[in-house]
Order: sequence, then C-alpha cells, then structure tokens
Amino acid sequence: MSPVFYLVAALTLGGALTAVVLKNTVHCALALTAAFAGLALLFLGLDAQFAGFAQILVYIGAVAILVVFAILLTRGSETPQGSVYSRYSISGLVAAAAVFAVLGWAVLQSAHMLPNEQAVPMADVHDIGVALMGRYVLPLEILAVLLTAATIGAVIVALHEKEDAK
Amino acid sequence: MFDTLARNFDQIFILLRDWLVSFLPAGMRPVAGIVLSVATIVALFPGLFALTTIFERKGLGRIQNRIGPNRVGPFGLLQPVADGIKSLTKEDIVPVSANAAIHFLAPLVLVVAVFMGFAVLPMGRNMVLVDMDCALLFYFAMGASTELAVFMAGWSSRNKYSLLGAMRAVAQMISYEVVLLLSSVAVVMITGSLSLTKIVAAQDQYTGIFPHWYIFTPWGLAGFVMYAIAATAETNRSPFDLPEGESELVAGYHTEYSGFKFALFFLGEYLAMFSISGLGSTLFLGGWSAPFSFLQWVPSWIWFFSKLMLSIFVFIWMRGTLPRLRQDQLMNFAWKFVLPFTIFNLMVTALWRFMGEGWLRWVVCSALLAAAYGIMARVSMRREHFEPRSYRYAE
Amino acid sequence: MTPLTAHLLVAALLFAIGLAGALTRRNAILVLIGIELMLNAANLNFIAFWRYSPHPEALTGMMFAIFSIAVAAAEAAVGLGLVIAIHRQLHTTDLDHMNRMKG
Amino acid sequence: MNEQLASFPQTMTCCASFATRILWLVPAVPIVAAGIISVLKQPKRKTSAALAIGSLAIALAIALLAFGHVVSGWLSGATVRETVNFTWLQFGTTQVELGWVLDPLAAVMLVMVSFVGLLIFIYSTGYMAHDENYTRFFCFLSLFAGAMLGVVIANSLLLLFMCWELVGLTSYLLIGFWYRKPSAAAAAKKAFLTTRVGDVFFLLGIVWLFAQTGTLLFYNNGAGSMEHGALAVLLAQPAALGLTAAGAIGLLIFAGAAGKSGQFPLHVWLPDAMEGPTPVSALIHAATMVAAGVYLIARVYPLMQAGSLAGGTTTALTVVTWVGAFTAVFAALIAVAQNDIKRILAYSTVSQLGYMMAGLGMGGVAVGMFHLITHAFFKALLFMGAGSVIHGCHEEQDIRKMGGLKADMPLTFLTYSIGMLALCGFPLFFSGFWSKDGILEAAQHWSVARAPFYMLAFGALLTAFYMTRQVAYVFFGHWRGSKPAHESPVAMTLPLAILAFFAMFLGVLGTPAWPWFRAFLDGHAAPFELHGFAEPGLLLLMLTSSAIVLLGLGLGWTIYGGKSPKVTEPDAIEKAAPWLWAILRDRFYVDEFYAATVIAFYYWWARVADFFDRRVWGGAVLAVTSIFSLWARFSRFLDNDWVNGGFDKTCEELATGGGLLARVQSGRVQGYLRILALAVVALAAILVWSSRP
Repeated sequence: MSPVFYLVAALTLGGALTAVVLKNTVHCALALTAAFAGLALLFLGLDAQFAGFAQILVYIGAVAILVVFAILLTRGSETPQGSVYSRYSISGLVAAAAVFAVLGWAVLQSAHMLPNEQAVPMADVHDIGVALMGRYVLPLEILAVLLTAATIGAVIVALHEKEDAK
Repeated sequence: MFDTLARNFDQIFILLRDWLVSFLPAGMRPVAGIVLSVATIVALFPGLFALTTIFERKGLGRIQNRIGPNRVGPFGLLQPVADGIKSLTKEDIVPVSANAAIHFLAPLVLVVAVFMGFAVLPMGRNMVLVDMDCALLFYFAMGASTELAVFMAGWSSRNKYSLLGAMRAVAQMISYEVVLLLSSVAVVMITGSLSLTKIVAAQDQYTGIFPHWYIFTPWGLAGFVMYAIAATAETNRSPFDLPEGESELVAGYHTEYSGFKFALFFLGEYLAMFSISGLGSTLFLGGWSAPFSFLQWVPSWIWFFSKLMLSIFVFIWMRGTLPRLRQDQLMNFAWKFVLPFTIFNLMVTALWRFMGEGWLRWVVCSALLAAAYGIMARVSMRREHFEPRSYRYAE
Repeated sequence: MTPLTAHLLVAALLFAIGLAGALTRRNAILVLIGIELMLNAANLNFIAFWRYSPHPEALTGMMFAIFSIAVAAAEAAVGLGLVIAIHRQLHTTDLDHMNRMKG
Repeated sequence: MNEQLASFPQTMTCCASFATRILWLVPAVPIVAAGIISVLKQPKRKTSAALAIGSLAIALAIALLAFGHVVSGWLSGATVRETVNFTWLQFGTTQVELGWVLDPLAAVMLVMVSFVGLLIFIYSTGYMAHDENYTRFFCFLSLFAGAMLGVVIANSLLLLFMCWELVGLTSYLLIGFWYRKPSAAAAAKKAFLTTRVGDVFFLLGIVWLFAQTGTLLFYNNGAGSMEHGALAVLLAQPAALGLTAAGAIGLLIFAGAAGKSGQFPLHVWLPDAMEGPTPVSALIHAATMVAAGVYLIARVYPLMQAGSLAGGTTTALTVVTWVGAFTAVFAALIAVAQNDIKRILAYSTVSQLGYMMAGLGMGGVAVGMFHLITHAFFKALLFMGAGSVIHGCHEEQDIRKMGGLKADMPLTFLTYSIGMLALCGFPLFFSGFWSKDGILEAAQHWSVARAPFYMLAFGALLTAFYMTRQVAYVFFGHWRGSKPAHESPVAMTLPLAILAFFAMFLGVLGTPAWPWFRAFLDGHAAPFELHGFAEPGLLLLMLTSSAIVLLGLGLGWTIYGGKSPKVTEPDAIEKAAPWLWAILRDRFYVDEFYAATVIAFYYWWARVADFFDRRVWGGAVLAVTSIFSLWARFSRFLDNDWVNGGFDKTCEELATGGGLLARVQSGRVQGYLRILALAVVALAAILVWSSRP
C-alpha cells in the first residue's frame, strides 16, 4: 500500500473522529468536510474520478453547507456548556466498538478470498452516462422522484407555519 | 512557411516548456513540465489580476465621469503595485474573539480552490494543464468548495456583519450554482462529453467563415445569458454584490480581514471572475477557437485571453451601470425566473438534439424559448409591482 | 494486506466512528453527521469492491455509490429540515429531550 | 367491444383490405361520441348535437368507403366477403371468437343505416330543440347508432347478440325518454320485456349453435357456422318434430328476429313504442332497429336455407313466410281503424316488416332486403313527416283533430304524400312499388302454397286504403284543431326532401329490367335488358298490383276524401259495421288476450309465491329463529358466567405484559439505533461464523 493511501486514510479517519468528538458544532461540521474531502481523495485513488468529484460537489458543496445552515438556524454555533454526550454514551460506544470488531473480523476472515490487484478499470464518464440512461434508467427516474419529494418535504417541514406565528 | 510559423506561434508556450524541460534528466521531465505550467498559471493570473484592478478602476472612473487613479506611474499604471506593497506591509489584525485557525484557513482555502479551477481550462490548443475526462465536474466541485471558505471566513471572525455577509454569500452562491450547472449541462448534452477540450473541439468547426459556437444556437444563446447572470452572482459581482454591500454590512464576510489575508480574498474574487469567464467562453464562445475561419492563423491563446478580457470588461461595465438588488429580489429572481427558464432551456436543448439537422429545429427552438421567456417574464412582472415607492426612514 | 482489505478496514473504522457519533452525541445535527459518515463508509465499500471486482465494466458498485450519494443528499435535506422543525417546536436539538413518543 | 378490438390487433386476420380493417371504426366512433356526450354538461346542446352528427358523418364516410370497396370488387366479378376475426375468450380448448365482416349485405345495410341515421339526427336537432334533455337524447341516439352499426358489421352471432341487446337497451331508453309520462314508461317496459321473450329463444339458438358447431362466427374462411362444414354437421343432427338441428336453430333465431321486428305474436310492443319522440320512432321503430330482425334472418339465411331441396324451401323458411304474411294482413287491418297518426304508421311498419319476412321466406335475401332498404327510406320519411305534422300542430297526434294541412305546411304535405305513395306502392315511379312487386312475384312463384300471395295482395290493398284515409284526414278537409298549424324549420324539412328523393328513385335499383340490387347481393353481373319484363306473368302481376293499389287509393278517397268529420262524429266504417270497427280499433284484443292469459298467469303466480313466502317459508323461518334465540339465551349464559371470567383475566395479564414491554419503547432515537447496531453485530457474527471456511 502506498503511503499516499495511508495519508489520505489518516486524513479521512482523523476528520471523522474530530467531527464526532469536538465540542463546538461548527468545528464538527468543518472537520466533517475534511473527512469528506479525504473520502473523495480515496475515491480518486480507486480510479473513480466521477464518484470522487461527485462526492466533493454533493457533500462539500451541498451537505456540509446544509449542515452549517442547520447549525446556525438552531443556534448551535456557540460552544455548549455541560456534556455534549448523551446519558447512554458508554453503551453507544460499546455498540460501535462491537460493530467495528465484527466488521473487521469479517473482513480479515474473508481476506484470503478477496480478489487481489486488478487492472485499472476503464470507467469514463461516457460509460457511466450510458449505464445511467440505459440499464439504470429506472432507478435514476425513481431517484429523481425521491429527490423531488425530499426537497418539497424538507421545505414544507422547515417552513414557518403561519398559525403558530400568530 | 507562413503556416508553420503560425503553428509554431500558436504552440509557442508548449514548445517553450518542452525546450526548458529538455535540459533536465528524462526521469523528472513530466513532473517538471507540470510544475512549470502550474508556476506559469500561478504567476500569470495574479498578474492579470493586477492589470484588471487598474483597468477596472479607470473604467469605473470613465463611467462615473471621473479620471480614476492617475498618480502612480504613467497614467497611474503602477497603481496595483503600490496597492500590493501597501497590503503586504499592513498589519494583519485578527479579532480577539475570532476563531484563529479557521480565520487563518479561510482565505487560503478560497484561493486554492479557485486556482484549482484553472487546472482544467483549455487556454489554447493543447494548452490545458490536466485534460481530465470529467473536467467540468471537477471545475464545479472546486467552485462548490469555495462557498465553504466564504462561510469559514464569515463565521470565524465573530462579527454579525461578517456572518450575515457570509450567509448571504453562501445562500446566493448555492442558489446560482444550480443555474450555473444546469446551463452548462445543456452544452454537455449537445457535446456528449464533460471534457472541456472536447467541448472546445466540438465548437472549433466552421460553416463558410462562421464558427460553430454554441452561443449562435437558440438554446446556446439562452444558456449563455443564464450562465452570465449566474456567473455574476456566483462571483458576488455587482448587481449581485449584496454579500459585501458596503452600505449594509460593512464589507461582508471579509470585514474582519486586513492586510495580506484581505488581499488574498480580493485576489480570490478576481481569480474566480477570470476562471468563470474562461469557463463561460470555453462552453459557449468556442474557447480558444477563432471567430472567423480566415482568422485561424492568429494563435489560439490570444483568442482565449481576448474573450476572457472581453467578458471581464462586461463585468466591469455592469458594475458601473446596474444598481444593487435586494436580497429577496435576488432569491426570487434565482428560483422563480432563472432556474425554471434554465430547466426549460434544457428541454429545448434535448429537443434540438433529437430533431436532427435542418432549419425546422431552429424555428421551433427559438419560438419555444421566446414564448417561454415572454410568459415567464410577464408572470414575474405581475408579481412585482412598479409604482413609485416612498421610502420611510427612522422606524 | 491487499489494497481491498485496507480499504474495507478503513471503511469499517469510518462506519464505526460514524456509529459512535450517532450513538453518543446529544445534538441531533451531530447524529445526522454520524449517519452521513456511515453512509460514506458504505460508499467507500461500494467503490472499493467495484475497483477490485473481476468485472468492473459492469459499473455496479459505481452506480450504487452514485445513487447512494444522491440518496444521502436527500436524507440530509430531510433530516436537517426535521431538526429545524423540531427546534422550532421544542427550542432544543438535544435528543435526550426528544422522547415524547415513549410507550 | 371496440376497446377489445383495439387490444387484439395481433390476432386479426391479415388478409382483409384496408376498408375492412378499419370497419370497426363505424360503430366505434358513434359509441365513443356517446360516451363523450354522456359526460357533457346539460346546457352543452350545440356540442352534443355536433358530436353526434359529426360522429355519424364519419361513420357514413367509412361506410361509403367500404361500400365502394365492395362495389369495385363486385364490378371486377368477385363477391367480396372479407372478415376480421379474433379470439375474445379462451377457456380450455374452446375459444369464443368475435369478428366483423364486410360483404354486399353488410355494406348496403351500413350505408342505409348511417345515411338515414344522419338525416334523422339532423332532423332531431330541429324536433327536440325545445327539450331540456337534449344532450341525453343525443347521447342515446348515437349510442343506438353505434350499436345498430355493430349489429350490421358483426361476423359473430355473439357479437351480433351483444349489439342486439345494446340496441334493445337504447330502444328502451328512448321509448321511455319522456319517462315522466307514465304511458311512456309503461311502453318502454313493455317493449323491453316483449323483445326479451324473443331474445331468450334467440340466445337458446345461439347456445345450441355453439354447442353443435363450436363456433359462432358466420364466415371464417370455411370454418364458420354459415359455411358448408358446420351446416352439414347441423343437418346431420336431428332434433324434435322431424326438424334438423339447423331448422330448429333457425326457428329459435327467427323467434328473436320476430321479437325485434314485431312479428305477429310479439308485435304488441311496437305500436306502444310510439310514445317515444318521433325521430326515435322514425329511426329505431321504422327504419333500422325493427329491420334488424329481417337483417338477422338475411344474415343467417344459409342456415335457414340449409337442407332445402333444389328450388324448394325448408320448415324454417315456411314458418317465416306464414308468420310474415299473416302479420302483414293482420297489422294492416288494425291500421285501418287507428286515429293516432303515429300508431297508424306503426302498424303499417309492422305489416311492412311482415312483407319483408315473407319476402325473405319466399324469394330469398335480395327480395326481402330490397324491401327493407326502400321501406327504411319511405317509412323514415313518413315518420318524420308525421313528426313535422305533430310539431306543427303543437304536439297533437289525433288525426281527427287535424285537417287541411296541405295549405299550412306545403313542403311537409308534398314529401309526406310522396312517402305515402311509395308505401302504397304506387306504380312505376315509387320505390315501394318495385320492392313490393318483387315480393309479390316471389309469392306467386312459391311452391308451397298460394295463400300468402293473396294475403299479401290484400295487405297491399289495405295499405293503400288506410294511408289514403290518414292523408285525407290530415291534409285535406278543413282545420279542426285549436291553434293554427305552422310549417316546421328547415332542419326538419330538408331531411324530408332528401328522403323523399330517395323514396322515389331508389326503386331504379330493383326493377326487373335492371335487377342491380339482387345481382349485387347475389354477386353476379347486372345486365340491363328490357326483356326482363318479358318474363311470363310478370307484366300481368305488375298490372294486378297496380290495379290493387289504385283500387285501395280510390276506395280510401271515396270514403274519406274531401269531407272532414267532427272529432266526436264516428268514423265512416264505424257507421257501416260497428262490431268490425270495434275489433279493429281494439287491435283484435291481442293485448287484452295477453293481459288475460300471460300477465294474469304471472299475477296469479306472484300471489302464489307471496302466499308461500308469508305462510310456508315465513313459518319455517319463524321456527328457526325461535330455536336460535333459545340457543342464544343459553350461550349468553355461558358467555357471562364462564367465558368472560377467564377472558377478562387473560386480558388483564396481557395489559400488564404490554405495559412491561412498552418500557422498551423509550422514545429515544439513539436507543433504537443502539439496538439496531447490536442486532447488526449479531447477524453479521452469525453470517461470518457460518460462512467460515
């Protein structure tokens, strides 16, 4: 494994970790974007250019901003007093650890049957476009509907009701 | 003889690079080549920036019936140098309550992200840093990450004006980024590729003496107009410069910045302007291709940069001419007029794509677009009501 | 350790971190952040499997990743919208106080 | 029906020509129009009328196209018979097929129906102008038109039966169109039920046919039920009373036809059907629907004819002939003594239908069908003329309250008298003459008996007589009504003129000199030679029939001409022979007879059933209920004291258990998430463990 991979992985995991542990919510969001950037780099390292840039565009360009907006709209930007961890955080940690243990175990168990180095696959945007418009057109359409519904739903949910305004 | 001369002149930078690189051992040539080109870009555009500032100030002066800077150097041409020295030597103030790390990172992220955008712009025949397969996507990814920098700047400096400015900027950029993307998607639909070089190549053909620029098609024209609007908003230029509206919130998200960091923001803004104009001319104005077939002997990079400067001039012109919008007007304009029209334009583009050659598609598409524009303009006009307003102060 | 294994391990760790975040933080927004991380871990797996699969030209993993990116965007939008709405009702984003629907 | 056609394109036989392939549009278009009109709002009169008329015009256009196709085929010396069949249902190995056919018969009928229908639609726009249910009317009309055209093009007895019933329904709806009038409602019911009687037999015939031959298609290049294979099977199959299955089925089908076209035992509904609006009477109860029975017989003629010796006849045809001839005279007699202008026409329709039946029975398809076509035109003309008269006399229908209208409504008078002369069969210039003449000729040559010939001749005499009487009453003499009459709008008179034209000159197609029609139907060339008249006895026959007609006219004129009796004053015949008049006026007491027998029987039967209900079954039910109530008391006791106790206890236990379980429902998102995570761990662990190498 190349040192680049380790660097990027470290960046990703570090970003994720900080995003989870920091006290200040905005810092968490920014760390999250770091994690996203790292992921995008990982994707690029896996020769998935399209996915990588889509990752940047969607997550850093949209989701992160969205999170930040939400934070500011919910007055969460200033550092809270008292514990930021919920009452049952210990058991949560345990559960997470268990999950990681099992996943890691599974990966190592199956390590020998995983395929080794493969030739770099040719996946240029054209192929992806053809696949999207061809084999995967139905999922694409459904996804479009889903996104529309989600957008409208989000707007309606976050909308100020005039009744309780009065 | 003349042709070869022209061709060499056209490729002069490439040749120059290869010549310079050729002194190095073969192993490090590619790397060195890239480094060289990066260095060129990094050196070139700030220079252009400096040129543009004086250009803008003088132009605005003319428009506002002033002379503009004329003290430093001949005709004040050295003004930018003086400015640079000033901003470098000024003290770098960081507010006490500011969030130092983020406050420091913001301008860097901004400038870096903006510089990344230039990596995929073909500035001439064969003159592109990385000929990526999904260059356009890359460009927009980079453009998207500038918003974050803006937010970091505004939030970290603990100042309500900055925060407001940042929020405005981010909201505006997100809203208009959608339009920017969709209007470019039209081009992608026609070219069938996200690669900018392919897009330019597709426009570098001629019928008679006239080029196949996309702006000369109905959907292309509409798309370009939409793109121009969105670009102006994306770069926070007047009339969309609310985020740094001096009259309302002192200077927006970089109120708390001074000295070099401020200069970086300034630089970033102009670089964004350059790159977005570059992209615009690449998408719609045929990039580095010549406007007439008999002018092809003129080097391609000259065309690219002249188009770039032309659009910069338009930017300045608009700044000198148009008043600033109100926030709600801005948003309504984005979501209720520009976006729907762009989407409609997408459909028209699809129609164009599938109607096949012939005069018919010209008529149909133009008619459709004209009708759509008329209707939507009328509708939005009905929503606005233009009677003389009386402003009340002090309440 | 083969690159695929390495990527899978990274993904697993990322997933665990996200889960831990989602399980331990009070702030609803941070729970959402954790969930986003988990989704991304899944994406990483998809891409990795696509890259090292015997038939990458089928693009299955890639497609899955792209779709899940889009879905994640929708999920984030709705989730944050909900958080904002709840904040307007309860004036808090603390999940420990959001337990009205207890049996 | 047509929706199904649309959904079965792949199973259509490809050999059909374009005209045939689009033939299904002919019924489809009006039916669709009806559907659209049915959802229109009440005030959309113009739209609905335009829709109906337009749709029928399209139908007419297609019909003409098909007709042209057939004619061209015929001119090139081939009998066109193209079918489009498709499987409708399939259960097991047997499959029910539907389809439509284009042959000379269908083509002629198509053109007639759609053309007359179109004229009547236009006429209705004027006649119904003041009715508030205008749109409903046109909805029903075009539904009827579609169904009728469906009957015409049907190539499957089943499809024909569907459309047949649809036609019956629309007829019911339209007779009862003014359902607020109790008489109209009653008439509608009567028509519906009476025709049902026939249809039951018809359905029996269909089922039997299907059982025997396994197909209901008429023509299916060799495999149809009207073609040799099936007919041979039917002939081989003996039925009761020395009939072959073919004959029996033929009779059953004829029963249906008789019901529809008011042959003797089942004719009672047709006169009452005149309660409907006049255009309806003209379209349904004179021109098209009642002719459907005749058309049906013509359609299944091969079946009727099956097993006949050379030139000879079959039982079925004999029955058809006798019934037809009897009905002709019978109805004509009644018509003499009616005073309602429309009833007279109705009875004359019945008798004319009798003529057609007799013609079919004796002379073959061409004779009967020719009279059908000509009759359709002049009877429609007469009805619409009557309608115009009624309209002009402010909804007055009693001819004794009219008179002297030839001055007030000249155009109506002119056309009406043309129609009347055509109906009487006035020599040479009127279509009726030629068609009726064909029938008489056939009757003359009939091998079985001479009686029908005399009956029909007598019928002709009567026809001339009562028509003269009617015209004398209505148009001559002086006005006896209250308000003065007025001429009708052009929308009504124009169709009259057109129809009058056809009523006069349609006969040209059927003169012995140039028997185009017969040739066309039978599919051989039609030369023009004058010595067609020179057949033995033909001229003599023509002379006799003309003499009869003139005699009838003269008789009528001498009795009723010129003078205009009071409303109260008894009729001329009544003065002469009251008893005869009474019998005729009361329609031979057929209705009364039915009332005394069938209906009385039903009443009695109903009473019996009622008695059984009340007493016998009622008692039984009472007993059962009492038993059950006793049982219920007992079980209530069980419930209260035994079951409930234990059950309540169980419920309490459940409730407490639920309370305990509800603790798990902490309402904390993260709690659920945690449990999910643990579950994932467990599952994944199991999975990996089980798939361990």
